[in-house]
Amino acid sequence: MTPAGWFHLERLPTAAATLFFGALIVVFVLLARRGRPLYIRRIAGLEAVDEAVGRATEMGRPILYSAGLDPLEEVATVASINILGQVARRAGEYETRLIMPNRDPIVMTVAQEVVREAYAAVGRPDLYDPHDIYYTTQSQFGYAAAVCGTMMRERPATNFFIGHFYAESLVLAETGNATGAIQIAGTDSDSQLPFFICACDYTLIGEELYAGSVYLSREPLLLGALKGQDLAKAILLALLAAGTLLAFLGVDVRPWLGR
Amino acid sequence: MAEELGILVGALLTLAIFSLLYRDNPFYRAAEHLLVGVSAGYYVVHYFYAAVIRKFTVPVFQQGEWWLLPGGLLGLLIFFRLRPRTAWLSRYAIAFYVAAWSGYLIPSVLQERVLTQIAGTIPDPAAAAPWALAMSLLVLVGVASILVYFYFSAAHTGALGRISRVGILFLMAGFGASFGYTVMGRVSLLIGRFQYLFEDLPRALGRL
Amino acid sequence: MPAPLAAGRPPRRAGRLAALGRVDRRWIFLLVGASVALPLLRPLHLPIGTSREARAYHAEVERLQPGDEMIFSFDYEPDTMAELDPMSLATLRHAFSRGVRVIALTNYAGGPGIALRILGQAASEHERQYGRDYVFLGYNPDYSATMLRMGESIRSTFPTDHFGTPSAELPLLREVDRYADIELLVTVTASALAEYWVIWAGGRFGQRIVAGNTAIQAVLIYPYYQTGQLAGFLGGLKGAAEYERLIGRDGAGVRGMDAQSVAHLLIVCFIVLGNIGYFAQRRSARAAGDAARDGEA
Amino acid sequence: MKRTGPVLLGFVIGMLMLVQHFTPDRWIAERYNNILDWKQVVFGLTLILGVVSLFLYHWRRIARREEGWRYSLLTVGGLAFMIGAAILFTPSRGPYPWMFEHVQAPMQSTLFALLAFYVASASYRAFRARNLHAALLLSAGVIVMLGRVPLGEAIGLNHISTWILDYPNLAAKRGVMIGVGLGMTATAIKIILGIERTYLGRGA
Repeated sequence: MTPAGWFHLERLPTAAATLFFGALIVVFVLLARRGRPLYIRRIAGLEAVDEAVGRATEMGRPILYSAGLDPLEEVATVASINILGQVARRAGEYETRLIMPNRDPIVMTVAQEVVREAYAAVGRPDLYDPHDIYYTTQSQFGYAAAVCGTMMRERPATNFFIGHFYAESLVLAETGNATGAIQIAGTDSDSQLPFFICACDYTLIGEELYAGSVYLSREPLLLGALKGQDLAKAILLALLAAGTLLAFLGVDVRPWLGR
Repeated sequence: MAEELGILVGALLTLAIFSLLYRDNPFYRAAEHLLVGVSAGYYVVHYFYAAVIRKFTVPVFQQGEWWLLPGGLLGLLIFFRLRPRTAWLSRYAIAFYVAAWSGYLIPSVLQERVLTQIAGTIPDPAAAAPWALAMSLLVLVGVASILVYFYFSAAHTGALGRISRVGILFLMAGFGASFGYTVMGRVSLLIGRFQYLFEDLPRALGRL
Repeated sequence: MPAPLAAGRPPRRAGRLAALGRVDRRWIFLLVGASVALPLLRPLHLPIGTSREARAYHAEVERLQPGDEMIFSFDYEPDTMAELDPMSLATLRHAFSRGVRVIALTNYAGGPGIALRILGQAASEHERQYGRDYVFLGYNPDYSATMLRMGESIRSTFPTDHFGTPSAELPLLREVDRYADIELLVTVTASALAEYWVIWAGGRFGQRIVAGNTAIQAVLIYPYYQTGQLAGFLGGLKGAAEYERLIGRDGAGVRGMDAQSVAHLLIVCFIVLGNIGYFAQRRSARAAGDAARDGEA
Repeated sequence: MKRTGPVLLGFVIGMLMLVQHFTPDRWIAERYNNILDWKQVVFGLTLILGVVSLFLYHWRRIARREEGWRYSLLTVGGLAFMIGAAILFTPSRGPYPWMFEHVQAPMQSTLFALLAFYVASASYRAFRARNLHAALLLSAGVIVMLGRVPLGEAIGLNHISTWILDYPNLAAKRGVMIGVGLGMTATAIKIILGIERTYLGRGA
């Protein structure tokens, strides 16, 4: 049997990329699991967390945290929960109240757990109040209205909007702006990012959100995958450079990249 | 008659939703809850027809395609989710679904979203026009500097820091375009509703 | 995105410009309503230019010969009808007027109601016959599996049409059964489905594709157009208006363009005014800070 | 059985779908088609489960007379009416399509039209050029907004907006697209190999 009989020869570049990238991810996940120290740079946006929590403490007002609309299975929600842990630790240290309205009951349960553990970790389990992390409603705009209502009543000094957001993003950011809160946002939703960037003081953009969560949690699975992707990006950059150079020498490498 | 009456009902419900702009009120809330129920009812009928009747009972029992049976049984496992004690059974259905999707996603996404995009960024050696070449170099610089911006394995200092600062400028221009288009989309949806109220409604009232 | 926090947050000092910022938003709502309503009631008839992407989309449909087949996917729900219905209607009018045969479907459960209305209108205008000139396959769950499966067999993917007639009994589907038999695929969508048609139908099966998109999605698909993975596209209501002009038959897209222009101008004014207030406030806050420091010295 | 079983099933199915991309082998192609068909059935049933959960949620609210339970009556009523109408009159005529056309469609589209008002008010009250990046974003946004409508075309802004969309925007979207593409692929690889299990729910 000829190779063409059992293999699509024209898909060779895709096959090579799949094998190579797959190996990259597996190797780095294994390394991370074995505890090999893998470097990730500090994510600038996270430095603002301490400052923002400190400001709420000074003003004697609470912090508001929203993890977006998506269920727990989504990457952005998982990332948000990781960052929530960090925010809650700071809030515990500074004895600042943390309020979190939820759209998904499962996300709510997990968030309660995370906040309780964070308070306990900094020696302030007494601060934890499950009523501050509550369920609102499934409805998209119903949720937005509930969060806005909380902002108007409680006047939080700092708002965190971290997770996957949809069209309600600008309603939240605008209300927060009107109450004079510092706002820190982070989302992987491309169409909502512009609104957060213009209406919030600090915004984690797309992959920065994931990287930020990995930076904080050091979860080996996420860490390994992030490193694998990083190396892939470096290789793609090299490919771009080499391809461009060859193009100027009159060699067209584009057909080698498949399709 | 039913058509004209329908447009009148639609217009009243449109106004009930718009009333939220003044303030949250019972009309809005009632309309919103009605919408959730009616649309769920509409969807479930289509889901049932599409998934159960057309993709299952018709082919299996009328056209004799018995090999569809395992899919149906696997799908039914999903309903064990409703009870916490049996929820683990539904994992088989979810694992099947998610893994199948993952399997065919890998090569296609690597090719179409990564390799083909890289190929499209490398300048065409045959292109002679200086403007076209300059612009393809601009795109090259943009794509490369954004890849550097989202590279997390090295501190963004020195040359890397400078390149990533170029990347963020491209990102912002792109987000600006998204901003403009998003505003455009929202305005169009409002235009649609006003066309309904100003064009369709008077026409229907005239016929009543 | 590094930015000093302090710069974003001036102490709140009441100035005349700052008072502008506290205006009740319901006044803003009223102005927006007026900016859309008035041009609809009294049109300005501003001239409408066409973009290169829209001309490419038009050329793809124009290229088809009588008897050629097109797949048309209504990939949206009622929430974005305002932007997308005009595109769907114009495309089907164009296709039917050229004698192109249409295989329609939808990847959203909210789609059949929309598809039936628009197909019905376009088909009756051009006296097309169901089953011979066009078919409606209805909604199938799981878009990616649908897109991939259609490359192997449309009849297996849709054992019956939307109305329950076995697909094998529809004359049009007896002649064509996979992408290889189809000249052009059109998706009109409010989600990332244009991208997925490109990935599954385009990438794997080499199907030629054009897309009608909501404005929000259109901005994301420029990379696919540049590489040729997408042969043309329409973006938002403006895209619909351009296409209506290209086929010489004005519709809701063209009628909405004046309102679109005026509303955009109003929103730009809001952004500019809001920022003038913001910078004035920031400057007065800085001046107050300087004065306080002078006092201490 | 509770953990390993699903992961093992996922590995076999995922690998088959992956390998299939590269081989014209008939046997694999037929299994691939089977799996695609099953997947649609499974997905359709998952959607039905979603509606069942929604019903149960509102039903509980009514049964326990929770705050706002009367609104939940409307939801459950609307749901029951639509299903009843489809059974009694078939989905293609009578009250079922009528409700879609005149109740669901107008409300769904109006809900999103509200955003035109919100975006305008946020433009005035919240969208600030608070730093260089936001300033660049807003300027590009304003040019595109005006350049894509007849008013801006009349003053030649369409040329600048087309340039922004064709080059800087293209580069930005592509840069993000490549990164996200790698991320999606990495997740998919981890799922097939069973190292990523969060999607199976807690305790998996």
